Amino acid sequence: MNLFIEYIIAALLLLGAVFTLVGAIGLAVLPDFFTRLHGPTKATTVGVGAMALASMIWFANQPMGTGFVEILIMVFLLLTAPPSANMMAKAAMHMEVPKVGNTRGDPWGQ
Amino acid sequence: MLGRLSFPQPWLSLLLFSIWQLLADGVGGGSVVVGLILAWGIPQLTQSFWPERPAVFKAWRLPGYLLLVLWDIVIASFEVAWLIISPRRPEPMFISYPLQLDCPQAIAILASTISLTPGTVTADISDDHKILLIHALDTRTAEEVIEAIHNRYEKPLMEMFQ
Amino acid sequence: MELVFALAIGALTAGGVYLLLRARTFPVVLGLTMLSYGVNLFLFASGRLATGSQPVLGTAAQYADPLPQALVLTAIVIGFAMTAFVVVLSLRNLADHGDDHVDGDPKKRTPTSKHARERRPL
Amino acid sequence: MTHWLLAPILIPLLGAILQIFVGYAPMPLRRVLAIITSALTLAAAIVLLNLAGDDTYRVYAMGNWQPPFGIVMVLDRLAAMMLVLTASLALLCHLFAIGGTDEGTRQFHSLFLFQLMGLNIAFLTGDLFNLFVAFEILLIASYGLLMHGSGSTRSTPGLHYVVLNLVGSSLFLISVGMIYSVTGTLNMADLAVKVPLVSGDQRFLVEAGGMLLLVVFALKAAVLPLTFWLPRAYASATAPVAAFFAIMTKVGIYGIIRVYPLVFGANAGEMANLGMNWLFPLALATLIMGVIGVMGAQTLRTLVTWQLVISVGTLLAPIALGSQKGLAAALFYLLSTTWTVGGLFLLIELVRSQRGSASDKIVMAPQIRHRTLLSSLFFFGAVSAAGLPPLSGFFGKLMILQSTTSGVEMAWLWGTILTGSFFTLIAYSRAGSVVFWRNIEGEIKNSTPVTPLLALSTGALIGMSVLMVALAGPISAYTSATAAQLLDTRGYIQTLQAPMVEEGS
Amino acid sequence: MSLPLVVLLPFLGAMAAPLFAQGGRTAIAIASTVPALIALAALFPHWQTLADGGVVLYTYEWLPALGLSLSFRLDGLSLLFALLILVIGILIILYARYYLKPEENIGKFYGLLLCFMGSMLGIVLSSNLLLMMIFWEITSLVSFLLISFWTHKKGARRGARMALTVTGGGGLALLAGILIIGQIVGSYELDDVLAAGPIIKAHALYPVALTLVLLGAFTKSAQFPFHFWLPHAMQAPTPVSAYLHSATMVKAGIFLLARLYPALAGTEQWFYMVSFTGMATLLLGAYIAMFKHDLKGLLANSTISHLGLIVLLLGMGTELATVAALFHVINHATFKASLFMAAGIIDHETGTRDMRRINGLWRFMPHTATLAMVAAASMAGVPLLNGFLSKEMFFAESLALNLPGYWAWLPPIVATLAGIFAVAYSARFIHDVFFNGKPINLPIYPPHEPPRYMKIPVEILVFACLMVGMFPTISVGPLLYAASSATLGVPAPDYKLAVMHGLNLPLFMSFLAFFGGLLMYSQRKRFFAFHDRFREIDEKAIFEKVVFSLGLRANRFTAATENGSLQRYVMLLIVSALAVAFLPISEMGLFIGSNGLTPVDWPTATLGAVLIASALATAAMHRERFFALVLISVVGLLTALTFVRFSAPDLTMTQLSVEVVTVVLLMLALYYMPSWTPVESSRGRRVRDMGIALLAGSGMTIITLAILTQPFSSISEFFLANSKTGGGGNNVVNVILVDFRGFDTLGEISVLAIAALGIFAMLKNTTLTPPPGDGLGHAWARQSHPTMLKQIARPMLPMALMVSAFIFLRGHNLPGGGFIAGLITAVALILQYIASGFSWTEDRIAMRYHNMIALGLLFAVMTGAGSLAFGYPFLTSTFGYITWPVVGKFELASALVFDLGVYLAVVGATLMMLVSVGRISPHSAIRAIPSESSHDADTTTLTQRETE
Amino acid sequence: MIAIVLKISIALVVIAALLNVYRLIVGPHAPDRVLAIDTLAINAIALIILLGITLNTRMYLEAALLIAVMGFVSTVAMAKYLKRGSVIE
Ligand code: NA
Ligand code: NA
Repeated sequence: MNLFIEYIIAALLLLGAVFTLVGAIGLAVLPDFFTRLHGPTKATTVGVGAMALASMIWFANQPMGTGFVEILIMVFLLLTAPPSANMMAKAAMHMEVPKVGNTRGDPWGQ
Repeated sequence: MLGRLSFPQPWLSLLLFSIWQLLADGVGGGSVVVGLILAWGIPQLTQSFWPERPAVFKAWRLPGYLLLVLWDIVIASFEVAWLIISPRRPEPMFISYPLQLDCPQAIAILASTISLTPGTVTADISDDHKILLIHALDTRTAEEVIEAIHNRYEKPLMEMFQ
Repeated sequence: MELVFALAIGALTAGGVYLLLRARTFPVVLGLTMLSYGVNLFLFASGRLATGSQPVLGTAAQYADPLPQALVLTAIVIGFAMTAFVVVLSLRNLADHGDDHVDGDPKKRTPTSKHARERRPL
Repeated sequence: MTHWLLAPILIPLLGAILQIFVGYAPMPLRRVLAIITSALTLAAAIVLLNLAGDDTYRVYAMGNWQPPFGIVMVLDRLAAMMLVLTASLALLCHLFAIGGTDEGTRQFHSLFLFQLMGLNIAFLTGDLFNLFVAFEILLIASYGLLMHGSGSTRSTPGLHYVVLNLVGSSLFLISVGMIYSVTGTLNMADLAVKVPLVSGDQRFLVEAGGMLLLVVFALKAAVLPLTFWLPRAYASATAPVAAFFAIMTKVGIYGIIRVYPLVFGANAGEMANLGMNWLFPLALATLIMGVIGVMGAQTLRTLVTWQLVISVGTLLAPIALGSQKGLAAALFYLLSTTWTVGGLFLLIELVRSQRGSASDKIVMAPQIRHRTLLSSLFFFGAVSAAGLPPLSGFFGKLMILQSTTSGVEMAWLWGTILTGSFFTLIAYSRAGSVVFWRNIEGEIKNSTPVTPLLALSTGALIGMSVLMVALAGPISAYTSATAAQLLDTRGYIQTLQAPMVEEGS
Repeated sequence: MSLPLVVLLPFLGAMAAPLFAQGGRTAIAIASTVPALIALAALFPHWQTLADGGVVLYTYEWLPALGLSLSFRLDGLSLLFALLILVIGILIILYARYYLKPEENIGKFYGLLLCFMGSMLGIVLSSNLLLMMIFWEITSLVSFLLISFWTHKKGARRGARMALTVTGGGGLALLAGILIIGQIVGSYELDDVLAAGPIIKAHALYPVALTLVLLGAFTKSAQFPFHFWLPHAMQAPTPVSAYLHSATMVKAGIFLLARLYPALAGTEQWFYMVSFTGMATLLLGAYIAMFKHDLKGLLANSTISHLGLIVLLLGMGTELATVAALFHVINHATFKASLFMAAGIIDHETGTRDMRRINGLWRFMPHTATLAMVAAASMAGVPLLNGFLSKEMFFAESLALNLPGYWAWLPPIVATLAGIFAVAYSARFIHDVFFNGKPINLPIYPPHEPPRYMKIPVEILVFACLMVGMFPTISVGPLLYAASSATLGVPAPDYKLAVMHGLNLPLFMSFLAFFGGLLMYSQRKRFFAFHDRFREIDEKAIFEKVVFSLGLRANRFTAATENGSLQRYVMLLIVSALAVAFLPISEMGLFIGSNGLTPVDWPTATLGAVLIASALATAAMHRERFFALVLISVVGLLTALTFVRFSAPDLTMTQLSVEVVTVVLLMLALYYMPSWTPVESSRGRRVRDMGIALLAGSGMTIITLAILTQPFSSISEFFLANSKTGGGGNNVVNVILVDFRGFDTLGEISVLAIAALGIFAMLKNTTLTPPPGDGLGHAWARQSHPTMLKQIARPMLPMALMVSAFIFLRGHNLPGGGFIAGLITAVALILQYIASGFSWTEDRIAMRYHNMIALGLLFAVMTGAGSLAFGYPFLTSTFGYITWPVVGKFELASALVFDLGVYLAVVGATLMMLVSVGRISPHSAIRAIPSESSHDADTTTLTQRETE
Repeated sequence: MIAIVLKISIALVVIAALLNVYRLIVGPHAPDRVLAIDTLAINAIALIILLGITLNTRMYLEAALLIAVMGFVSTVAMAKYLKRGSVIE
């Protein structure tokens, strides 16, 4: 495996891990449910996506051959993250989970 | 009778066929045969689960849109990451987004796009499919968000579905 | 490594047993579920622990013991069927007695309510 | 390799599958198919009984894999006997069920046949984990059957039964894990070879595993202190189900007879006769508990459920003592008590159906219809259950009593069994005289007629105790030979050498 | 052959009796007499053999292992009893013809009577102790049914139960005694046992055996302190009292003592136990008889007394006493049976048995009165009647008994005293009934003589009393001699059966008894007054009370132990498991085996810690149910990760997919349940439970640690070696599942299928009202199917099916397989249910889940059975590689078809389970919604809900 | 190099998982917990991918795929329960 590819893999892995961590930090530190919702839905999705890409490249350079399952993982993650977020937000709005004080606008309660 | 042998949803069949080639780790004789069988059989089994299909769907516009969204996801993710790490408190806002799209599939794609692109999450779709409720993580005004979404995503979608 | 694994099984068992000894069906179901996690890990452990040597021919130099894995797989499935049944049975119990106490009819139960206290969640 | 060993498994399985398919077909068709299945299972069991009579072991290697690697079914005398017992009980209960109790849900017949299949696998299998699977099949089917019928009384006892058995299943798995973790095998014959060789700290693991397995079997058999789930569960089940469940406690006993003499028997070195010193006093305590239960019973159902507990204690005491005579006696008694108790459950249902709101409560009520028939059947059932001459229960107890040699054990066993019989006699005579003779003025409305089918199936089960006396000679010869076969473990171990079907043969 | 026939005939008659019941009383009586007559006739040919001191034996092997054979023996003793049983039996049959009313259940009566006759003959003719035991208990059972013949009478039912309890219980003791004797002797054959007398008596268990045998004999023969059942048995119809409770069954105990005489008698223990019991019974019975106002009560207590007399004689242990005992058996049977029949006639004709009301019957029924008076005189021991003779012998033997010191006086005094009472109550029977003024307030008045034939049996018996009394040697001499010899086991001693032995001490005692008795009767008022000062004990009431209180206590005990508390039962189970595992585990030296520990990597340790924390947190936070559910999902997820970490990809996937389905199921259930659990146990209880949990957890930890560090080898080498070559797959786990242990998998999918069917059946007609809102007080939201979810869920389905197909097809060679694929499909469909609703989805699934399950099972079975056609065992797999042009090399494995069965069964079962639960939701009841436009559907649902 | 990066990445993801668990325990509301476990499941995907690269095997990727496909369903079920009570209706 040439060094360049190794660098790319390493960079993707680190990027992915950092994004994952940042998403988690967001989940841990952001002030209310609705702001926390942003962390996982993107940072984590992107983070895992980067790692999946790294994995794909890694195995493409291994003797046992390529695979594209990683792409499918990404597809499913991207496909499912929005409805998950939607459903959770709906639940939170329904339960009247308090929003942080400086939020403008109102959630619905439908 | 012949109708049953056709591909009821050709785009889906194509998609499934491609997915199978991905899953089967490369295109080969066996994977093509099995892929074809599945690409034919699965839509047959599931077509009744898609009762209302969009009247117009310009599928060729989809890849471009997806690339756009993907790019936005990557770029904007950094913004959110920065926002999370930075000590500044975000200024969140609930925004009602007036929809111009009316096809439910298109609305779902738009809502998903909004959710995936950093800084906004679709919190809800109104029952009459006229308004999206968006939660923006950090924005000054509602208008800039509405504007951005409308121009960047809703317009291409309207072209695709109308 | 073995110690962590053993402690995990211990915690699952302990938690499961404690929940099994509760008076309502829901915690009992949770207890059964958790106990079966513990038991599955235990049965799995009877083939010892292996890292990176999954029992798929040609993918590793050495292979983990495949038999316990097959047994655990069977046990998971059976456990799932049983859990499903017991969940539904507790619903029937609830429907029949208007109460999810494991001993059924509130009127016929030996009173334990001396200690019963209502508490709001969250 | 004779394919007959498959028959008691595949016949009920295919019958059950068929029942699912025809679930919405007219009731008569489903009933006929169900009964045919049960009858064929009995026929297959009888064929196997005939085969087993020559004292050789027959091995059926599932998937043509050599034991100990594949799963084997092993036919010996014990297995054949249990198969016939179960199939005969099942057929008669099934006949009773099609008299009307099978209505309510469309799943009754398939559940019933699945349960039969599970039982048959349990009796045939030569593999410890497959025994677990068989237990689960028969348990899950029994859960379903237990809940069959209307009314809100059975969900709680059902829940208790299920939860306890699920914990029991966990214990079973733990014990399988412990045994496998040392011996590296699951085949029972292989275990019999490997367990005596275990030494050092590993021995304690196997020992603990073996003891846990005993707890599992004791739970199924309802040995004290694991008895208490039984009375309410059985008392709440629909009659043919409760009657069929008379075999369920025997499955626990079967497990003990199957595993312990073989794997932890006299040849097991340091682990010889594992757990039997615990089992004996517990068996007697179970017997006593059963007698107390019978004495205190306020309904006929409860009475008979505790009778079931008595029979468990009576059976396990000689088994724990481990002599060949004792084992033979226990097997004879097992046959007798299973049929009798099953018959009593059916009979009580008939009595209930005649007594309106008095149901099976041991209280005065207006005179019932079919009193002569029902009270005579009760009399015979009670005589056999209490172990009085001239019915088979007496012979079973007599054999058990005779099997002990003088000593402390004899004093305990005799004292307990005979005193137990005495109190049982009091309880039965009281119950019978109140229910059948102590009548008040009035008439019972809504009594359902006792059809010939119901009477026949009930009578046949209770009548087995007469048949057993008539055939006491051959039956006791069979059980003696069975006990001898069980205690001479060499034959079973030989099953490891069973030849496989060769390529192209 | 004739001996078994003698026993068998009455039983055959019993079975036939109900058939003749239609023909009326005469027909059935005749039909019942026939077997008895034949049996009687069958005995006669043997007479010569017996008279010569021989025995007739018949043996047929039955259960050699038990020592139980069908062996019969006829000797003098058994002949004596057999004749009593048959002759009196025939008379009773005749008598009962008139005694019973036509509307009574004569079929049952005669059937039982013949049953009794057969079993009684069985007792006396058995030559095998176990066989005798069987007949012994049958007599108790039949007696129970006969006493309670009038089931509507409370007294009859209670008397019957009491009799059964005492005699049946005694029978159990006897059984134990016989078994001990059998163990000592090594045989139950009478010949062996009687020959082994010295061995038995010298054996350490002899006292136990004797006590047990005596318990059997004494209870049956109503000896003190077990005498109380007999008077209450008099609730039976009089023929029964006469037959069972005076002439025959109560003599069974005496027969037993006589039968086992050579084996057991002749020891001090025998002497003291038997003679003192007899003495006490003799006196007590005589005393009570005096005070009974009930005619049958008097006779019953007199019977007790006479039985005591016979027992006392047998206890004395001398040869002459034994002869006397047997003689008295005959005499008592004759006079007492006739007295009972007379009493029955009086009862029959007056409607009462109360002697205070029955007076002066002489005027109304002189014939009966004469008969009764003769019989009563015999009972009193008046000369020229048979009772006198045996009583005389008894007095003589009581004098001959050499007890030390003053004790020597005891037997004669007791004998005389009993004689006085006997005369007194006999006098009462004669005077109070037939004279003593006029009847008072009789239910039937005026009484008449009974039908002619009803008196014939009495006449025959009274005639016998006279004959024996006057010509003893001719009438019973040879029989008594044969019986005595048979009993003693040696030729009987010289004795004279003369009407008069001259003036001697026994005659004086008789004299004393006679006049003393008359004096006592004349002073009866004082005695009655004296007796009335004591409260009469009602044994039946006591018995009922004891039984009731036993039942109550038993019930309380049962209720306290079997209290219906699952928590207790589970606790017992877990504690049992801990207890039995503790000992072996505590014996282990080191918990860490020879392989030692491997180093920990910190990510695993951290996640392990999270797993542990989540598990404990689930237990700690279980009251908040939703939270607990989330926590247990974490546990499940981490368990799945553990499987990845330790090289079990198949398990990971299985665990994950099962986890999802379980969570959905729990959510479905939680909807109907309270959202939180109240505190229900005390602090102490929780601490106890924590203790148990902690012990269980530590136990599992220790065992796991021990296992993981022990060296190991297993049969799995075989699987690894043969997976590819024999099973055609690289994924050994999958090959084990579908091939090596495919039978387990067949069982496993059966379990799933059964669970689904069971759930479906259980939820049929179950209605549950969900709470109106969540635990926080929010009403549930109205919108049921959110647009976004719906729109995403639909494309998910084909994609998930694709993944499912992928996982399915690769399973044989790589992680995956039918089970996981099935769960993916199921979950994808469940998603449709969640997103679009029950009816919408249901309408789109082509196949009924029942059929899907059945089809899956059928596929699996048929694949397995396919190998049968090729001569291979069930589930033998086959696989091959096919090369197609263009396509390339394909593997075709039968295991794949098997796995397809698994797939179908899993999909069907999983969906059926979840959907069944979904079905009980009240929303899903609204099914008449046009489902084309889902948006409209939502609105419709809303409207409908609002109008509800 | 990759080995070190993998170690660092795993460490970061494990820390991320701990943070998720923190949110899950702290809550304070049920939707927070659902969000936390949803994120945890995605972290698990990351861990499985990283483990696969570390052990150089693709055996585990399908497990990750399964989480991606199925984890979503339990999140949706939980959220729907919180809002609507009835998950399938
Ligand atoms: Na966004
Ligand atoms: Na009078």
